[in-house]
Amino acid sequence: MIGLSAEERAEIEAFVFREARLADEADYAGWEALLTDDMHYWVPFGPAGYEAGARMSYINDNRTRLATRLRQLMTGHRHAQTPPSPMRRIISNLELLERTEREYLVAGNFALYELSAQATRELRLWAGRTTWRLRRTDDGLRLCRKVVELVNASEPQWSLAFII
Amino acid sequence: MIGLSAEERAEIEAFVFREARLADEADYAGWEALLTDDMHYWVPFGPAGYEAGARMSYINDNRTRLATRLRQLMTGHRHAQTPPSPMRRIISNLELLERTEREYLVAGNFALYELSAQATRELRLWAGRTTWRLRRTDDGLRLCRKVVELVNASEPQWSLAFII
Amino acid sequence: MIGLSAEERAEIEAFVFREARLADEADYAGWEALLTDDMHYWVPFGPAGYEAGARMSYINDNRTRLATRLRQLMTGHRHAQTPPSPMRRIISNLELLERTEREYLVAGNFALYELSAQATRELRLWAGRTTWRLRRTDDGLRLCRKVVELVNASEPQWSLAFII
Amino acid sequence: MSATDSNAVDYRRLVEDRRVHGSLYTDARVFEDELDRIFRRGWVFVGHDSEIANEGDWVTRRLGREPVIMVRAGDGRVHVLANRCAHRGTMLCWQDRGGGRRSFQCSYHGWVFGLDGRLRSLPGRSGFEGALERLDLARPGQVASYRGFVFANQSGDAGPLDDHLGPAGKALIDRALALSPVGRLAIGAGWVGQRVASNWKMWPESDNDGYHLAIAHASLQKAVPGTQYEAALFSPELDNTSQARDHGRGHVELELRSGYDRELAWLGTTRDKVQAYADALAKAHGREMADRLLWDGPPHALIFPNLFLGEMNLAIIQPVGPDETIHYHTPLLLDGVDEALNRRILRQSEAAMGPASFFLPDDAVIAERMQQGWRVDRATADGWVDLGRGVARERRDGGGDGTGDGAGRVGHVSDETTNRGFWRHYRDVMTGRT
Amino acid sequence: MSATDSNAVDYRRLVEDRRVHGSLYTDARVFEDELDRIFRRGWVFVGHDSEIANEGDWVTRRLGREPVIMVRAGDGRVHVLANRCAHRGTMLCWQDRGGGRRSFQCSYHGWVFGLDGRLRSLPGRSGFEGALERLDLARPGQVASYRGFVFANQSGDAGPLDDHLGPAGKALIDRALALSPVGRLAIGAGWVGQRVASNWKMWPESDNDGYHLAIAHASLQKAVPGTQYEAALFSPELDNTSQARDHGRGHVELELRSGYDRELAWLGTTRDKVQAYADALAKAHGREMADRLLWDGPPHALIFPNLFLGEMNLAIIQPVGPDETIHYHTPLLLDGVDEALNRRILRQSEAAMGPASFFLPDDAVIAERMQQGWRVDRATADGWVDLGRGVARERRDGGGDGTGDGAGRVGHVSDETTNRGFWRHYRDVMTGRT
Amino acid sequence: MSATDSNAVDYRRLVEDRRVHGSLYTDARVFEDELDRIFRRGWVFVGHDSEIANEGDWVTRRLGREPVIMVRAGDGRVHVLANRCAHRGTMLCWQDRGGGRRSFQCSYHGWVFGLDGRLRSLPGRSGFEGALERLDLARPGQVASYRGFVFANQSGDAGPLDDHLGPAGKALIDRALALSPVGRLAIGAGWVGQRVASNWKMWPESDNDGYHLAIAHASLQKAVPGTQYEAALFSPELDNTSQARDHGRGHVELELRSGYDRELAWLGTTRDKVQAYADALAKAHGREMADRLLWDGPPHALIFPNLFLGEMNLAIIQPVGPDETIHYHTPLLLDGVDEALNRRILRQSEAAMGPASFFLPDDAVIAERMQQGWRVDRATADGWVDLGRGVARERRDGGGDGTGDGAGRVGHVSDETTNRGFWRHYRDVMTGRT
Ligand code: FES
Ligand code: FES
Ligand code: FES
Ligand SMILES: [Fe+3]
Ligand SMILES: [Fe+3]
Ligand SMILES: [Fe+3]
Repeated sequence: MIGLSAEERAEIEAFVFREARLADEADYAGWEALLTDDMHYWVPFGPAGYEAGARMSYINDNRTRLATRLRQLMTGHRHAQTPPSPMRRIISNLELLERTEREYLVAGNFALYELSAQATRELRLWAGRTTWRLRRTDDGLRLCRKVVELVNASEPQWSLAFII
Repeated sequence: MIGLSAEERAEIEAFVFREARLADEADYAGWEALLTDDMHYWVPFGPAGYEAGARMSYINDNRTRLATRLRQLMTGHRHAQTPPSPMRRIISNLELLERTEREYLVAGNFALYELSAQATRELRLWAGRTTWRLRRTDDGLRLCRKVVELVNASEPQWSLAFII
Repeated sequence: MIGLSAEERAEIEAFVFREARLADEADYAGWEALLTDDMHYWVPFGPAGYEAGARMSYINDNRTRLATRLRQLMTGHRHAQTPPSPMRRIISNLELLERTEREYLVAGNFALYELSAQATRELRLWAGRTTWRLRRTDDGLRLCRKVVELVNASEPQWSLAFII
Repeated sequence: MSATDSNAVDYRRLVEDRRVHGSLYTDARVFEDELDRIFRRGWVFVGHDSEIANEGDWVTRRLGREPVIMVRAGDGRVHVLANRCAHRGTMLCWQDRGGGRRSFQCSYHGWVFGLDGRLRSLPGRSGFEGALERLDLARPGQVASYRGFVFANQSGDAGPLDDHLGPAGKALIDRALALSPVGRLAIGAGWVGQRVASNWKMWPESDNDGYHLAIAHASLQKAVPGTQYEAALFSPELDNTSQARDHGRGHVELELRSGYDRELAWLGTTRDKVQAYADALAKAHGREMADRLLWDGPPHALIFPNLFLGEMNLAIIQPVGPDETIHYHTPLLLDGVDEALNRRILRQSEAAMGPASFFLPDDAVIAERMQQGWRVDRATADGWVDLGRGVARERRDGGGDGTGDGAGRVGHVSDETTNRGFWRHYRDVMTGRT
Repeated sequence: MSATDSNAVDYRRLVEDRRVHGSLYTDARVFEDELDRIFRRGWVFVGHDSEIANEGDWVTRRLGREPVIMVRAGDGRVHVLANRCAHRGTMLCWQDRGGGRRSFQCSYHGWVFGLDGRLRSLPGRSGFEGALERLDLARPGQVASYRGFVFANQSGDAGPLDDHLGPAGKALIDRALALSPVGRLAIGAGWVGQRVASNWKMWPESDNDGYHLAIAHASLQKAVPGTQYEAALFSPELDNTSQARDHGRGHVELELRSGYDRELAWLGTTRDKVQAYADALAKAHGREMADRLLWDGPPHALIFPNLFLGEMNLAIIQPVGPDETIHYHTPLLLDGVDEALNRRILRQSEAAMGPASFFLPDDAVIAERMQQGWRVDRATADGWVDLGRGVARERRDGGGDGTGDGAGRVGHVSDETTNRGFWRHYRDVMTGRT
Repeated sequence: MSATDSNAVDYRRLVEDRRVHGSLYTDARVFEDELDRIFRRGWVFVGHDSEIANEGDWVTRRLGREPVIMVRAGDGRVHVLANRCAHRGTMLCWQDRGGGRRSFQCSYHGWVFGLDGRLRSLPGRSGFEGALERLDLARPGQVASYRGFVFANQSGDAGPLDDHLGPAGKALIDRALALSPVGRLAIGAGWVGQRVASNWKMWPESDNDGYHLAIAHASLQKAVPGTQYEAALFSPELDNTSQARDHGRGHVELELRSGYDRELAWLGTTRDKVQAYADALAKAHGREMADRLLWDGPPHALIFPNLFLGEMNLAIIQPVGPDETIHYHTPLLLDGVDEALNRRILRQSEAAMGPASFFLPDDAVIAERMQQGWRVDRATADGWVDLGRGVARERRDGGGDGTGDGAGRVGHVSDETTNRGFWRHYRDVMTGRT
């Protein structure tokens, strides 16, 4: 990522990879600890070229709804993720889109491989582009916005009950 | 990539990721602007261990034929890419193979996920290894050769009407 | 990877990518040259949360058995890899888990695309997480442990006769 | 000429009053029969005409597996056309929706069809003698609509839509539309699809199953106490006054209104938050009726076979194969209300349905577990689905709106009155008794 | 014993003179019938013997779905052998091609077969008494070739290849070979495969459809003005003097030579650029004939069912399933010409065919749209493909080379004379009338 | 009501004494017949009861394609239960194994079943009148075990397990258990699955094929000289004294003990390395018998149709589809021995079987090449698998343990006595002659 010091770059990559690992490993509490209070988590239905809330999205979570989502997962009764899907996501092509005093806007491509362990036990693929808005806080970097555009966002999707 | 300064490394990665993004987003004009006049674009049929032109290739474009390819895409009537396939490519394992005064030879692996949006609307996978020859020009880095070896280059392929 | 100098980081990435390339290209001798004498190569059956040897694993090779594995491949009569599968593996999300005086423990995610060229000629996917223990020796970095956890390690697998 | 002439499936034997055989979910021949008898020879829901509000607006759908276009023509009429060129069958529209069309041009030889399906022009006219009417786009044998809900019947011999909907079916639709002060919908936020590795019939069943919430949706109840379902569905069996209804003709309902403990529970809000809407309803229907509507809310019901009136959602159940289904949904947006209300409905829809919602993925994994469970040999002796719950306490009833035709049955909301109603009609259809 | 004995498909009903039913593209039973009646009981193209120029050269192919090896034996003879060991059926060659073989050894128990398919040796001979001829490799019932084009018929009762090709089929091949000063081909640049999610029959059709270019290939015409097709195919209907031909026996042709506006249009060049070649042709055939050849160029025609003589390409149409086909092609390289000319032909081939070419992907997406459009129930009343274009102006004709057998028909290049010819023969074959 | 009533497959014609038709590996109707006649109406191996040592331990399996649970109940009894809820069929266990269960609760409506399959409780009891026995979990018609090996027969009319195993089958199992000083197994290291794109029948064949080692496993022989197979299988035909046995009832064996050149070859070790074990065996069986056991080692045999006693491994052959099989294996861990010995057995198992082992992947690729080779039309004349090897030198024999029933045959270890035995029984089963 151009426009960053080697330290910043390493720090941002480390954050993004940690965020990915916590999500992959269904460490919901650990993942939630990365978020700011104004976190916005958006998985648009089609490309992100519209106002979330004006049309349907797969996910359009403000911090409150996201808290609910994680609470539901942590009940242990979320059948769609019982057991949690073993999964790993590849994150690549990281680019710095924009930086401000306190924030970095970073984008990259991903491919996520999920074993749908709850019934069919098939390996499922999720692929697309993620945009992270990271904010520098006193506790270090935090995530304040995550937008995930699926390559096949226009098509019907398998259950997306995990954190993508 | 060993043998590069942190700046060079960041610059090369940024170039490769931008090249990928422009291709993913069907920004043909933007992509064409990255090329030198002696650009060679080669997708061999099987491994690249032969002289392009002596045997069949999927793509063996000199600058002229590549211009035609992009022009055809830009007519808006290229049914095979109407609409352009939503796609994202993962680029990884970047290695510097060789450097000269003005050029860098860089290789990496890729996986490209394409939604064949024109008819079947299935997600298709393209995977292999790409070699980029980058030249430093007065306008910064430019692409003078791109070779894409598909893992399954020996097998029949779905339509490859986009920029891989 | 945080906690590493830019040089170390470049060196480790270069090693990991070279290791991947040698395996992808079925250069068994070249790959073997990267190993220490106490190399342990483990592909657990399910997550790596158990003592190798106490339960079944897909692969649980000490240096001797690994030598046998490579010797078998090099006989040229290993039908399951005749010809060797064309393949490329994506390695990403590299994280430094731990470092000691002489060793680095590095983890990352992978997706490997294999053309099963010996019979079905289908493209097969292998995805998961790899952990490398690298040791600094007089000949530079060497691999002393490789653990490969497949996302679908709980499921039946196609033949895994290559180096993953 | 159907693929199932030989060793025909004996539906009388496989569908009993209190149980059905599991192979009905997995047998490929059953699936082919269903495409023919239910989705081709019967009425199926296509879409709502508010999805194509303006001339040249179009959406694509599948009737069973056959692709069609629903389009608004210049004269304002809605047409349902085969989505394949009349020349060689090339698909004309390969996206979900679009607008501003004056015609459809085929990408193969360039034939141009009007929005009414008429062949307008073709290159090289002199290659054809005589008139070309025979080359207009094909269309279903019957297309009809009720209050904007467009239905089609491919074979053309399914009888009038009126008879298929019946008074109860129409009453259910009326109840949904009554929630709009102007009696109209404004569908158009997009149909989100959930893919499921299950047979399609799990969905008419589970969408209208009042028995599963406390277990299947326990995580939701724990994470979000106080939803509208708290009183109407989660509450203990004997406190719960909601009802399961079989309206006949395969139309079944979970009647929640009788189980609600407050008005506007179905909208997850209170009157002060939506005062303008309440006033508009009162203006339109009179205060008393408005109060009732604010209490009752929308229906929760199946219009056989593929339309689910899911409270403030519409859902389409789309068979793909014996082992695969798509459950599409879109919010029931209302005409004549302020945008804020529709945004609330949309947000509620995002929470309730779709692959990342708080409800549907749990139903989906259960449907997939059923599909896995029914990997059985068709001759398996014990391969039966039990439908007996509530048989004893079920009552005959004219239907929830006094509009019934005597075929109606009503039971406790947790009883399988709905499933029995679905399967009774299914058997009639599959054995040609309709 | 075929999988389609019961509820047999009625091809007479589904294939009319002016239209055919869409289910023929999607019905799995039709596909099985075709594998049996067309690809097993009929003659199919295997390959050209110049692909295996030297002893021990081999290529693999599929006849329908059955794997075979075409190999050059020591005596120079070409053998077509089942690609499965005579012991337990293990595939012997799993790559596309190879050379330098003296024999084939099976990887299971090590039996060794000669290049002529004879069992040469096996481990543990004493386990077998008597002679082992019965354990030679299987081979098709008939194998025959015409000027290096090797054809096979699995069942062995398809009659002589001569009758299948007929004078017109042979004349088409002759025209291709005439372009070589020595009358020979040098095939061997590799067969590139395009996968398509369509039925195989879209390809005999679209490869020989003169009606679709201006629309389906509009982008090519825009991007590359002045190709050979400008005059011969893109030009306005009534200026265009190219012809569509039905030679009978399913062999059909787009005769472009009559539509060309210059010599060497088919090679996209002019005489001065290929003077040596022109001279060689004159030397071989005399100037007059050479001039004609330089104008006419190669044929554009189908040899039923799977060989497309695609001007300077050969193509094989390989059925995979009802919904999947592979369209293989290789450049028509000539023997007795300089390498520069063959490189030109190869570059032209890369541009015209294959998954990344300027033409074929557009045909492929259209074929896939047809396949999507034909997701129909076999009983669908309106599911018909129209073949009527040009019926009225079509003329009887002995065939383009005066070699015809009276079965020939000729029409305007944009007419469906070719498709009608394909389907007429298809019906004969599928109903056993051949 | 099976999917194959019409145009039934003629097994008498396809299975001859010395050859079988290749379509038996690829025909989808054959696969359906097999699921019914072999895997539903016959006895199949489910698992070993030492896998579920404690109350509440369970594993999941498939009988043919039907999912079942094998569970240890409180009274110590082993139950085999349908893995689908008795209400609507929802799968109850979706993982391979587990423990500490007191009951199974369904995720759909929360019904609770005991470890014995009895319905224990359900929410909303008042929705049901009367007793609910009919709602216990389904179970196979017959379940029986021999020395911990649990078998099931779905249809319930396969006759006693004793008759299926016969004296020879039981003797094979006895020989495996005799290797434990206490006569018990301790299975539980996990079943590793190898997926193969082949039909299931390649595995009963190749697992017991003594003819293929020198070629198919040449790389192993080269890389690891001196394995137990050196003398018993790799050695030249006429030096080799191992035997191939057909015990009747489809049970076949490669008897290696007669070919071993030293004791403990089967464990790849020598007595001094496992002295404690040798002593324990002597203590249990007496020295003479112990010595014999240390020489003989475990059996290498198939218990028809799906259990492979693979020396120090157990393997289950799991059909998935005509073109897909899973070959599961687990080490034959012994009770009453020190952990070191079982670790040795486990390491040996990792080397021999599984997708990354030194043997099985080569068998797998060969099976996949066979499957590719048998992409044939069912009517293909020459599509036969030869089974003739050793017919002439094969002897009648009562079975390797003097326990035979006269049906036994014995031949050279490299002869197809085993394959002929498998197919002879297969034909009997498929034609109802059992
Ligand atoms: S197929 Fe549509 S115009 Fe010919
Ligand atoms: S299968 Fe070919 S040698 Fe046995
Ligand atoms: S399906 Fe199991 S409790 Fe209803
Ligand atoms: Fe639900
Ligand atoms: Fe074309
Ligand atoms: Fe073997």
